[in-house]
Amino acid sequence: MKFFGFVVVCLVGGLLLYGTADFPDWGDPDSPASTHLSDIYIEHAFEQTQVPNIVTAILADYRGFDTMFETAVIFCAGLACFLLLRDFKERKERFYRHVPTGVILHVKNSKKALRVGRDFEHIDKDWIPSDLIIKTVCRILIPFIQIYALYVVAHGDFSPGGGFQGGVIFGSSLILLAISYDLKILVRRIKEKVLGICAAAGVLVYVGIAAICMPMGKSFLDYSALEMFVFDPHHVRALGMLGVEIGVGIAVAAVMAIIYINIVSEGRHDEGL
Amino acid sequence: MTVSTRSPGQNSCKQTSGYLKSFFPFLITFFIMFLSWIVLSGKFEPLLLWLGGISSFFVSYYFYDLIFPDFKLKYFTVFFRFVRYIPWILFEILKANFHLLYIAFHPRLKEIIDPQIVIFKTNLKSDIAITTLANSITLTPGTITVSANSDGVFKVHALDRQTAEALPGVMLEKVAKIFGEKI
Amino acid sequence: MDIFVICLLTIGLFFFFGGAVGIIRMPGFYTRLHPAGILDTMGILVMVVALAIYNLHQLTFESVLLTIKILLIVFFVFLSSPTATHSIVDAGMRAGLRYWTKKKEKE
Amino acid sequence: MNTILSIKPLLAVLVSLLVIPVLVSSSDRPNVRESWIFIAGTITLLIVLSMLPVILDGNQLALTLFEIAPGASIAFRVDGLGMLFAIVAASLYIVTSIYSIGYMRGLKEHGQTRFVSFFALAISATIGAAFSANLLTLYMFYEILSLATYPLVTHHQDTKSMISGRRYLIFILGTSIGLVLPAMIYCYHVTGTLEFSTAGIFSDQLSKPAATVLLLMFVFGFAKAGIMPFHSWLPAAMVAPTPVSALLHAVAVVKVGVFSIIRVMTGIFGVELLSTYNLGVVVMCIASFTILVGSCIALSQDELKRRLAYSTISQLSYIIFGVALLSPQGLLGGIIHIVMHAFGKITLFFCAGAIFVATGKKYVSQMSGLGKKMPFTFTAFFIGALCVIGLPPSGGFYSKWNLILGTLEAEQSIFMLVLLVSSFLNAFYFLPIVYKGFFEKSNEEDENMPVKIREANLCLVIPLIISAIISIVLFFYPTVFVNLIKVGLAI
Amino acid sequence: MGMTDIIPLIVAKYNYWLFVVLMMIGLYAMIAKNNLIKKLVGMNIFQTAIILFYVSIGYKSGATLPIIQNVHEGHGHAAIHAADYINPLPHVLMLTAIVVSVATFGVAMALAVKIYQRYHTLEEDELRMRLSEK
Amino acid sequence: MPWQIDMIVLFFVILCAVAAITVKDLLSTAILFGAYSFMMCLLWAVMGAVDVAFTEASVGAGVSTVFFVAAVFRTSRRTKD
Amino acid sequence: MNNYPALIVIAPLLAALFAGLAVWIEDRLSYYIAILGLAVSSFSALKVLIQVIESGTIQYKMAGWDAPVGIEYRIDLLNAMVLLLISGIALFNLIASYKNVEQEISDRKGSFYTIYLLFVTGLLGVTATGDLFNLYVLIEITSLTSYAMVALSDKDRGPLASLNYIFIGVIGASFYLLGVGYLYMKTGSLNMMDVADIIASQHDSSTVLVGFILCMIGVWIKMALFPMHVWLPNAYSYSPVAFSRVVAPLMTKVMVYVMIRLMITVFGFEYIFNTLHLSEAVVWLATIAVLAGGVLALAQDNLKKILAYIIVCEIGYMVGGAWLGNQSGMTGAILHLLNDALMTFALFLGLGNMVYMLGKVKLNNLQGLFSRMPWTMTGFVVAAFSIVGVPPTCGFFSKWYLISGAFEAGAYHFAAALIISSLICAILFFKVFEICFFQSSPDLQGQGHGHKFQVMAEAPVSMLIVSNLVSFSLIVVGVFSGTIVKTIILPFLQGI
Amino acid sequence: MTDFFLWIALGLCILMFCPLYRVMFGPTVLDRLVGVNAIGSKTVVLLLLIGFIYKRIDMFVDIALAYAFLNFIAVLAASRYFHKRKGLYEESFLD
Repeated sequence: MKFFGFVVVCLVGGLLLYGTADFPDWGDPDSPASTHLSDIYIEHAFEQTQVPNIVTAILADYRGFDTMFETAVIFCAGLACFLLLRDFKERKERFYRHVPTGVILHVKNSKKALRVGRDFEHIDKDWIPSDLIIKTVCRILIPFIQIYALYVVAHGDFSPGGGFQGGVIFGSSLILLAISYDLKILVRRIKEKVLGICAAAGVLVYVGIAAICMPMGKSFLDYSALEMFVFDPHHVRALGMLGVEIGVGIAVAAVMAIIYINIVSEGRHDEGL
Repeated sequence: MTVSTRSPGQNSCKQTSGYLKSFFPFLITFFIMFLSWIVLSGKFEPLLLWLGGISSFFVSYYFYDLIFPDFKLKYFTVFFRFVRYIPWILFEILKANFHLLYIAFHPRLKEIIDPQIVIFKTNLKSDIAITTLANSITLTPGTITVSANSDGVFKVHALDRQTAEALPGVMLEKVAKIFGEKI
Repeated sequence: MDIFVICLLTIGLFFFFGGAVGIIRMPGFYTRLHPAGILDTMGILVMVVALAIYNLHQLTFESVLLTIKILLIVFFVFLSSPTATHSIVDAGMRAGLRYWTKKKEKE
Repeated sequence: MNTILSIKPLLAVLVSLLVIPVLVSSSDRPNVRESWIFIAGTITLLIVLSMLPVILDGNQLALTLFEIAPGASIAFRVDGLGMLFAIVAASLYIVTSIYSIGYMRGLKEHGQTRFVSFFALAISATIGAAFSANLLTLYMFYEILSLATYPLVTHHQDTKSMISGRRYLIFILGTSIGLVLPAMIYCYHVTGTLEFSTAGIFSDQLSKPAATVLLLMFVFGFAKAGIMPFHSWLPAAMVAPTPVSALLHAVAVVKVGVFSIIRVMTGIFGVELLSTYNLGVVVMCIASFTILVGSCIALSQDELKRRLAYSTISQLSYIIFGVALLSPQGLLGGIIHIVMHAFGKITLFFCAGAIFVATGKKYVSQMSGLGKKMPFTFTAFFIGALCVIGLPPSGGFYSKWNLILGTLEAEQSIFMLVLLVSSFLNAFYFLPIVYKGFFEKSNEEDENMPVKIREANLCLVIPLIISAIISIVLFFYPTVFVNLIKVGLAI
Repeated sequence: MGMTDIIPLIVAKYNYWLFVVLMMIGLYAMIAKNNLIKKLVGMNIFQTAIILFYVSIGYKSGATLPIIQNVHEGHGHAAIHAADYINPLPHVLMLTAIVVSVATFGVAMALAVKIYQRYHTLEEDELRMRLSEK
Repeated sequence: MPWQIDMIVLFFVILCAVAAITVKDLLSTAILFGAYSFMMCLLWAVMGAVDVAFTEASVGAGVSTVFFVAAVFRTSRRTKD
Repeated sequence: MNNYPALIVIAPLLAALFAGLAVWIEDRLSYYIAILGLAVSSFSALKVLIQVIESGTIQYKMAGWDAPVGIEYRIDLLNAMVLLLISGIALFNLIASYKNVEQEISDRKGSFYTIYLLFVTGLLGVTATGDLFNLYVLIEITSLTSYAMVALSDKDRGPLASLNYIFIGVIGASFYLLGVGYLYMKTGSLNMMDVADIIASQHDSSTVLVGFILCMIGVWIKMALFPMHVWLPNAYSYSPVAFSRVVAPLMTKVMVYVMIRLMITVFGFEYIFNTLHLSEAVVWLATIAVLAGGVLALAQDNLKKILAYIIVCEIGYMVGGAWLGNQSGMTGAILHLLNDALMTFALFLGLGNMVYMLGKVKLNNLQGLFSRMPWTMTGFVVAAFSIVGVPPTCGFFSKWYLISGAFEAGAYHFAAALIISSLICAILFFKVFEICFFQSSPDLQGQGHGHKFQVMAEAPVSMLIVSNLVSFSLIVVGVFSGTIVKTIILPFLQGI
Repeated sequence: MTDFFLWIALGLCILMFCPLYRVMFGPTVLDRLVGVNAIGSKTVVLLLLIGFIYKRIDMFVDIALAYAFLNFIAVLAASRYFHKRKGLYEESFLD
């Protein structure tokens, strides 16, 4: 296999290198790629969409159709992880910890669960007390990360970033919660159902905004059809993009959490990193 | 060994009962968040401000108990004392940094270092105080907190004897003072 | 002003340099963490502050806000970096990694 | 010659196709089911016969159903040849269905509904092949027929029939896909059409080697005709129930093969082209070889049905032989042999089946003395044998006579020898059976014959009598068929 | 040819050459490595190499980020020159590609976990052995 | 833009890639993979693709590595090659 | 404004999202949502096909931007036909697979339907789009969903097959993306028509050549052309049957469509056949693919695997036909695309019924199937004959065009391969039929004469209706293939 | 000034080699982690410097900020691994 791999690599590499012979220079301002479509975008994007970040303008408007499917891909990934790993079976083995004394009970093959309350807590198999310092720091950091994530989502028009990046950061803030405390905390705080609904609803926001344009008499995704819904018709496209980005953000954040939770707990949603 | 058993989830359960008790942390979190938003955003368009408001509300509504699991008015004073603590610690860090630089560039590096682990106990009780102290220790070059628990027991890895002997030192006093705890 | 910035940046670079050298030279994992965790943090502090100051060239409200934003990085790094360092050390301890001592070296 | 648009050919094909669902739905009421078969057969025959006058007047009926590509469509056209073949198939279908009722019930076979359904499908395909207007349609029905007969051949669902079925498929499907299909597409590629026409479709696009190869591909490709290297499915397929053997190996399957070859030779290549390139001789050599070798092998077979099968192989080659003569007389003789051999051979098969049902005997050597107990059967057998050998007063004589004339006409007198020798061989392998049946004494009669042997039941006997009678009648009145051939080939 | 001549020549193309190298590393890992997770890493490297390629296409020397400056000072879009800004289109495409690759990565990881659950190994040869045992 | 930085970073990227696929421990691979992503992010930034850099930073440095570690946590670190 | 072209793709997508919501609210709803979405999609596809036949190519501008700037849907005759095919098959399969899903994945039906719809969305989008990059994104959607689906069946080694599928699928998609990048490098555009215009003047560029080769390799990997087929058999045979029934007929076919689209619209025949001279090599490759697919199929003992290898074989048909470089060959390839989708669908429908009743479909599980499940087998037999190429079924007619195209191009080896593969298929299927026909099922053998007393155990009516309907459609499509060629394929080919 | 930033950036780039060496050659996983952490901190500064070189610092701050967060998360996750799984030298990974 190694030799075969080497041969394939050499062949493909040779082919690719052969193709580079005819490339324009790196960074050549006059290369076809930098002049044909790119000029149209750069010169007209702001005028047409009122969005200074051309990348966002293209992403959410000119090629918004791509981005819609990109969001669908993300949704699909979340769903796939859920579908593949989610395991609804209860574990037979359970571990409980008596909080005041710190004694750990190992219950094998129990039908009835111990009542989890003030005295007992349900813990993982390889449980360790969560680290005080990490916990405290993360506790403080998480809201900041989240507000930052939301900021990123909302400012997709002006700065790099946008729905996807913001969503990922928001998702990682949730992951951070799970890492610094315990997976159970995350699952308890944000129910699986909520995550699932958010993932679908986020994409639905996108597709919905895009689809509403059709009964309004314009083509799919043509935000200018939404004029009657917004108070600032001049910025209608920018606002449309904002709405879309929010949808993306919701979906991505939820999906990231779903994927993490499912991978780290093998789909049981009980114990994790 | 017992460890902190509080978890934010449980706290939120308890605290929703007391309306005021949850309202204040919420409000303050909201303001902090909104302030952060403004700093981050740097734009004062009404739409963005509205969005900021909504975002801050969202974050603070769902996660207010993360920053302030148990809200006390004392925190205001703590905050100001903490601000005064910062320059001092920065200076300390700077000072020690040069020490570390010296070690790093020393040609016979292995001879001058003598890593060891120091364990000491403090009477700090609150999480935040312990964390502050632990992080301050870590930030001060030459020493890294290996672990700290809610009983105030610190385990510190020191790079050489000199730094090891200086522990916990003045820093503990300062931190204890900030959070109004006994040493 | 520029000179101040240049000085700070150079100092910061020097800190980073120290950290880098330390990372290479230090024996044993725990000792390595010291320069890596702390000198780098210091380097960030100095350099980011320098850049923040540089950003105040045109003293408008926006650039002040931006400077605060840059300083926010320092804030977060100061919060997270020691925690990360601590977490790594803790991991090493729990994983049972023996720490380097002079005695061990002699044996 | 007028071409009349008519839906009748389609109806003729569809009748027995459409009756299948009815058969399936009435599977638990055998009597209803069988009456439906009978009705369908009759309707088919009536439709076919209703077209006869029109055809005899020199007209053609045509119907184009679907055009697949320009020049290649699924279309029906009824001309003399097709009519001839359709009449044979449709009339024998009725006879056979009566026979099969008796046979299947007599042996209490399983899966009778399946059997009759596929039987109907096979007939439908046969008539479709007869009425095809072009090679594509012909090929289509040819393939359907192959597949429809597979479950009939393997009706017993045991290992033996599985092996035979396998052989059947390999030969039939293998040759049709492997040889006919490319040859056909090549024809289409060269000429852009596949319509049969008496002048052939090639004008001068084909060189002699190409034409030879193509012709051989067709001749061997239609392996149902049993040309020698691809004949061995036929004896193997004798594991089928006798009605199947009868219909398939006397009428439908093998004759479709032969019919296809005739169509290709007369309609695709055209007599002109073949004689220009002198290709008839090639085919004739192959056919002669098959005739002689087939007859010789038949001599050595002890199992009656196998002997009949080898006889069929050699007899089929008569037809091809006749066509390959490329002379009017030869063509006439060859094609009319389709009819004559059909009736003669089906009689023989019916007899074999009747003997098997009545006595359980399959081998020639066991048949001593049966003639006295089953006089009707053996008389019919005798008539059938005469017909196949080609002796008067049976229809076979007419065709052989014409064939011999054809050889003379085509100035291929050497091949006349082949015909004569083979006729002697035919006589050698058939007449001893008759002799045995009537004149030899059964040697095991006394000991272990718990059941008294007598004539088989009426359902079996009547059809064989009918077919025997027809084969005699044909000797006296072959005019209809002769006219059809003349109309069809314009000779 | 002096050194001064070679450098621009290298600068003109090295990005494209190195992307090929990177890509081939990824491809090699995907084909030749035995461990499934290693293969996944190879896959990711492979995908990133393509992103590198696209971003390299988009780069335009002497231009700035594709985010239009000074927007709030009136509608100065008459002053927008195409040559001033980097080609934004490849960036857009690559955003999508990154998203796709992370989605694939997530699913692949989930699969790896699932495979490990069942076979308790991630080595391809061992997996093959397990499969042939059954 | 300075091609020197670009080149150095690209060189690092390739080093990381090679190391990531040769190292004999999956957790190390995960970490190297994270480093690889860092470098990539830097590379995008150097080439002016800020949006891509942002995405790579959030995905590559953040969630991707975390997923990786999570997967290694649930499987094993063992690898033969 | 005529929104049908968008609706074809959007309806399943919206339905998928609503189904995704329904997972958490009421699981059963998702099935009906899925049916509704696909019905709307099929209806729109039909409408669009009629429109296209009447008034020519439809362009639909997404977001209202003109073509090279924005993404456009360009629906011509070929697209429209394939769109209808996809949505129709997806709809019918959904109807047929209610019970299968109930049986195989009962605890996560809603998610299954969601992913299923996303998969169909991806396929439809791939077919409808006129943008090279959009195509990539949509390919990735289909791939990602199929990765998930393949891994779904717990019984078999689905996850492993899926992971291998991921590796190869990603390589394929990445090659395609890279090829698009090479093209973008030289053209600066992503719209197919626009790229085609610009390429026309750059035929001698090595970059365009490499771009072309990369695109083709990518698409070939995705469609499992012979040496790159290794993922397909496992992936298709280990996936849950409700999914393999839709992925087997559609996925590879859509990739063939993509290849034809790239060849015709983007690069143009002029470039491919007159400038490059690659066609001979590719036809040889296709020949090998056809033969290898058949031979490998012979070696299998699982019906699902056999069918999977037959798909590999059929891929060779289409690739070869498209690369023959003449009209008949291309017509044959396009017609075979349609026919093969239907045939494979019919086969897999039969397979689905068997799986539903028998559980396993190893060859020796199939004993006595003709008497046990006569209706299922009827459909299956018709489909099998179509694969073999028995005349009134559609498989014959596309083969007809392919072979005559091969003759026209002088590629006799390809014609020979087609014929040999037909024979192999015949052997293959009769091997199956013999088992179903001659051997009686073991659980009933004890009762004496085996077959005589076998009880009918037929699949549910909904599945039977669909499977027999589709099988019947094989014959209908077959006899009307002339009409299809005349109204759709030839005008399409002449239009370029 | 831009030139100066460029040189500083180059210097940082070159310095990055040291932690990279750690990341690549181990010896333990945690050493690599340390290296990654160090690379992360350098990258943050580098991003800011690039921002100044492009004169578009407002765009790069966001990235740097995100970077600081996410690096932290990744390092935390990796080190959490050892909190739960014992054995630094699990199998034959010493290279």
